[in-house]
Amino acid sequence: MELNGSYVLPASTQKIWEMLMNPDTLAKVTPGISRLELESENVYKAIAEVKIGPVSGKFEGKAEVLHPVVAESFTLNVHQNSKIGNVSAHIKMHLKAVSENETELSFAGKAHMSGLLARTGNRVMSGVANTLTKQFFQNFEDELAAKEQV
Amino acid sequence: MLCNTLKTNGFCAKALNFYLTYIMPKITLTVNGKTHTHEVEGRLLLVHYLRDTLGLTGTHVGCDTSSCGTCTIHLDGKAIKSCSLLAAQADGSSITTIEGLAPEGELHPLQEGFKEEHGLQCGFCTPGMIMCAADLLSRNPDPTEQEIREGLEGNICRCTGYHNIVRAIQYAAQKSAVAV
Amino acid sequence: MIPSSVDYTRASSVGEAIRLLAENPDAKLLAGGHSLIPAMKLRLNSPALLIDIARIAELRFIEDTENAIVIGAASTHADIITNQYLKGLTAMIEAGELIGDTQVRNMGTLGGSIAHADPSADWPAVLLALEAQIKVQGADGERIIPAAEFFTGFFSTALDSGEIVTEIHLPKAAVGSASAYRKFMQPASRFAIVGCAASVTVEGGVISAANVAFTGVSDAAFLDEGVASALIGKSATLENIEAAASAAAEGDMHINEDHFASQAYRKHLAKVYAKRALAGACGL
Amino acid sequence: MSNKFIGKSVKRIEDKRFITGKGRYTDDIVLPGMTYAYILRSPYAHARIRSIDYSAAEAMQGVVTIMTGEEVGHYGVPCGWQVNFKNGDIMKEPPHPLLVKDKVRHVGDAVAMVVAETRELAQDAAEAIIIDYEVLPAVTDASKAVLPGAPLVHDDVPNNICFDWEIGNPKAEVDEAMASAHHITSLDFVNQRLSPNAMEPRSYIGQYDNVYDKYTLYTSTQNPHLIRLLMCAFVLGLPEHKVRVVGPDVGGGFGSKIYHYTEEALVTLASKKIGRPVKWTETRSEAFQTDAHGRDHVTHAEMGFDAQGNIVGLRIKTFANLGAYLSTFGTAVPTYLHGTLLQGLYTTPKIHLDMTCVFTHTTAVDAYRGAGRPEATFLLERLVDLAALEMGVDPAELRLKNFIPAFDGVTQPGYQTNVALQYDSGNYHSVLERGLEMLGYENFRKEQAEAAKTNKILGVGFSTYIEACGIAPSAVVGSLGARAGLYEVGQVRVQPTGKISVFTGAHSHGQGHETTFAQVVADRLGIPMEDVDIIHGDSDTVAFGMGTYGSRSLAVGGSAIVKSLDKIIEKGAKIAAHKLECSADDIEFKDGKFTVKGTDKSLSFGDIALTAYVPHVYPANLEPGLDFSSFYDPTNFTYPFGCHIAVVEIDKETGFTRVKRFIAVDDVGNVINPMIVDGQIHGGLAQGIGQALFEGVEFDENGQITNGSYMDYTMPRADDLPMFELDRQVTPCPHNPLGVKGAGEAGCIGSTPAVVNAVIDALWSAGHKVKDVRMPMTPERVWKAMQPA
Repeated sequence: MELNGSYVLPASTQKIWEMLMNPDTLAKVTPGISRLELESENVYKAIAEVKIGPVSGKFEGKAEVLHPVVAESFTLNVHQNSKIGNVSAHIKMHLKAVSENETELSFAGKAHMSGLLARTGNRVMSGVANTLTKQFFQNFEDELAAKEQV
Repeated sequence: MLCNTLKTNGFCAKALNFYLTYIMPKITLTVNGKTHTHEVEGRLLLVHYLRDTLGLTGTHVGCDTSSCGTCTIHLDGKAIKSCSLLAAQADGSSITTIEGLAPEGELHPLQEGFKEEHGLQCGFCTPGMIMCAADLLSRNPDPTEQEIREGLEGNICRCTGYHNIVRAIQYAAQKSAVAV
Repeated sequence: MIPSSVDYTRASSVGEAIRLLAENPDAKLLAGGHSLIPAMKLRLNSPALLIDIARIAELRFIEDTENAIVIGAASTHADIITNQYLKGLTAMIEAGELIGDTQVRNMGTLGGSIAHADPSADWPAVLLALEAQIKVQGADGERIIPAAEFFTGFFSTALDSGEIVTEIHLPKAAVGSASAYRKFMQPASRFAIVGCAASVTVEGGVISAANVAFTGVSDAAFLDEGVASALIGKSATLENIEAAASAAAEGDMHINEDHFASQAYRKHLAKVYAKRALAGACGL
Repeated sequence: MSNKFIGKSVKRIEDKRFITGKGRYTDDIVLPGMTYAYILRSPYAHARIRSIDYSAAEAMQGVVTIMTGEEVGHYGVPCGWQVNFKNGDIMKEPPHPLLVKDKVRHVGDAVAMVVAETRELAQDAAEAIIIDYEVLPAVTDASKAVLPGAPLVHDDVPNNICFDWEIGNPKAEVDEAMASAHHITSLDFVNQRLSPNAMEPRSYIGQYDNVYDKYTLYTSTQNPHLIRLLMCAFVLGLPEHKVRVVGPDVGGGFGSKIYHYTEEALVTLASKKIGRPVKWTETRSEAFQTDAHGRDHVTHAEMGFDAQGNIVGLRIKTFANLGAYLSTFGTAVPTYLHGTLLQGLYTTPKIHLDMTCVFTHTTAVDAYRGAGRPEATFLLERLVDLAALEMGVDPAELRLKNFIPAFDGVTQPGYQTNVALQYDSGNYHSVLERGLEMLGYENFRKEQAEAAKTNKILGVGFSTYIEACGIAPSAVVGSLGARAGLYEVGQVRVQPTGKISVFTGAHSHGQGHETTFAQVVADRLGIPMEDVDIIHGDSDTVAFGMGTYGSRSLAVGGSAIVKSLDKIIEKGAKIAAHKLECSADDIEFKDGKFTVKGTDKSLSFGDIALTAYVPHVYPANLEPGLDFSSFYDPTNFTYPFGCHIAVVEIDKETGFTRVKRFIAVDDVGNVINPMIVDGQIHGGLAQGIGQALFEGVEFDENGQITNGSYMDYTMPRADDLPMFELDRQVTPCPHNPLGVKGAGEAGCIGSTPAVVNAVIDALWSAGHKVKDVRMPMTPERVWKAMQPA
């Protein structure tokens, strides 16, 4: 499943970068992720609960930040296991300043499903990808707004 | 005393132990004219209740996704897929399976049609096909070929190419018309 | 294929169902069960409790009122396509007849289908085109949600977690208006790759009102304003319909893709099926 | 001998139990104390198992035992057919363990088996087993698996090549013929992978009896004896006489239930381990991952023609996908069942096939309805049809011009092909001519031109085929690498009252043996069909037989029964002669009576039967009893052939393609029961049309099956097909006593290219000159073919 998206967020690249590197914020904005725990440098234990339509699954696994270039880019490697199948995703994230207080956050990557998810999910996978992407940016925007208020 | 007896028979004790730890909903339903009452697990599918609890193995399971229609039965007179219904959902209902479609020793016009027109080969989809066709003929006693084909859209046959199934249903429709 | 362990209870009234739902956060409502039980068998979903609402009498009726046909949420697809009051709402009959198969139509319910909001289900497009009002009930009482606000996204609706769909109100067809539903099926599942519901009002040979709604095309069923607006004020000819239909599924939206249809093909099909549904509604 | 039943559409005897819900399939059987097994399978196509934690599962309620790779991984199922490399080396034959210990090689590879009190608890416990996998890259496409650097399925199989193989004329001769060609039609195509999808999922019950030290295996199989032999001698090392294999009613096979599957051995082992019966029934989801698939060829093919349109040469390079492990007959399908059919119906003087058989991280591939022969027919018929379009000649004319002339195999010799086989008898022109007549060819072309003015386009596609059926003889298949004989047993036991029990090693799973065989027996003995019972499917009851596949039951199994019937009549004549006081030579057996020729002195078959068992007045030196068993090993395959014609209609706006008409004229030799033969053809046509328009297993780049349920894998339903238009020609088989050739696969072999050719014809008629539309020809693929490039 292809994962692609880009969105302009109302904050500086530095601020966005910091939020992305903060496991608590990352857990909040990433759809489904309920907890991220630092295991070693740039490696997190991730717990996710995904509820989309008829599917509700508990996932457990790892998330890893690779090749971080501060305020520019990094790669996110995620591997999640569940009873209904496992998901591995490899996503490149890019930050680009649009203006002083605007950053275009874009990502491109692929997620691979196994087990039941792969076997029976074809009909809805493109919708899942799109929904997760939308949620990610929406959550990010909400989180930014919340930070503003504080 | 009972426990001691069971202990000597390891697997029975285990099965009993397992059974006692679940509290099961009780259901009462009429199947092929006979009333049954059983305690069942909440997750028990109707098809498994029919096959395993009642021993009515004419209703089959051919897929996991409510797609193939081999498990078709009548619930309160309408064709449904018994693999997509919990036994508990059928509580209080009247069910007809292939075994009860015609009185013992007699054939329903559809059963006769399937035999006369060679509407079956391996026979696995046949009970579901017949139960689905019975629903079709109850709604539309004189269907066209196209209506028959569309009426079977929920049932898959891998043997016959449907040609003779269509003819079997035409046979039954004609025979029923004559009878009326 | 067997579901994970689950408790089952049957609600005898809407009130009881709402109470049970409030008391059990891991509970799911079970109507016909034709979306939920297949998912549970695959263990894609493992609720702790199922609250069966299929036998609640107050939810299974079809009524002809002054302004609308009112359908109880637990009415099955088969109830709908055989009901005399709905004969005038052609899109409902045409769509209902194309849902699943005989067996599914005998069990599946209108309320269950729209609460589930599968992006390829047939009813949502029809309810949008016919400007249905959806009545829901929760602990705080009843409210009415227009179809256009009900389908909010991918498998998601405006329904709150403690609410139940109770009734669907379909405005009666005005003089000169007609509707149609056309569907390009996924050949295995028989879900819509593209389903289009069209409702058109023609006054003096000129289209005065039109709704065109799609299912299967995007995250959720949606009204295609581009097509509808291109029709208003035009005479109901095939040429005008074809021209308007070419605007279908354009603009900034996600287009689904799967084994059976790429985004480009699906978009193309949307235009073809908009044309066919509109032609059907206009009797062309 | 009478002619009361043979050739008549006698209604099927077996139907009664099926239409009343009284069929007895394996999953319907419940044994006292039975337990249920669930198999934990790999979610990955290629992964190393780092660790497995069974502790939580073992502690769960209702769990009886867990079988692991550590425990049974040293047992593996064998391949039944050895094929050698071109250079003479023996094919690579890596082990196929019952449960994997270290590395999984396809999605669905079995890792552990949980046995519990109920199937629910077995599945619950399996979900609690924790496996740590190291995921490895996978390869699923045979033509890519051979490339340098491709992930290896088995570490000791270089380039994933199981073997390479060739057949036909020397390559240089074919190259020379092609170089001289006036026109060459070339085509690259994929003959996609199919899932057989018998409606009954596989189901097995293992039962061990410690009093008699005896095992019973109930199995949804096409050949109980073969399973017993393979499991006893090659897997578990069990004494064969202590194992009974029963194949009860079986809900369709289409090849997928020929093979010895790991789960058969697993439930057998487990039943001994726990001392209770163990049942395993697969889910449809598992069926997609583990039932052997069919087809999966990647091919480049060229056919050369001279200026007059005569075929001068055929040159093919194919990569055949075998999957991750060798299935029982997986190696024979792309070779001896495929390469040997490339002569087709044509006089092609020079043929060469270069075949590479490849391991990939996918489900094993083996025989599926037609097995190698549909692939051969597809290749030939696509090339001929495309050549006709390219050369601007009529496709029917081009075929008629190149057909082998008719021969009966009796007064004229069989036809020796360039690819090893000798055809028995054939009249190829007649089936095509009859097909054209049924089509109304000239009218069709007018209709096609008319339709072009609408938003629908029409096309017609032809396909003419030959197949090799009645798989046998033993000496031939043995010399080609088969590790089993291919004959059949037929025992006829006359009971003292003259009633007949027939025991056959063939196995019916929809074919109607209980009726067809009874027709043959009743006519030969001149008795009513009710007096004949056909018994099959139980290794304790029936002598060693070879089962049902490759359209062989009647040609081989029926012939074995005829041999026994002949022995019974011969012995009966001796008994009759003694009683009627004449010489046995003077006895004539007709209409169920032994008569002294030229007199009215006779004894009924029943009288003779009773005398045989109450031998008070009886010939000296003759044993009592009337019970004969025969083994029939034919001298050649049989060669049915036919012509299939499809008419399709394509929606120009959507590419949606509907088969409007389907005409099939088949020649399957003599016909015992026309109704049953027609039914076999119908079913085959549906599956062949299914391949053309609907079916195909799809893998993603990681080896996941992405359409592994009936929500995505499309099979034809009733409203996808027309009524079929059938006719028949009869060219009897010259070398078996019934003159029959076999009809089980014909429909599936001829139909696929007919539909593809029809779509291509429609597209060309509308000005879209594409060579191929990849199967399955989904609406989107057809629509794309109509878009400007």
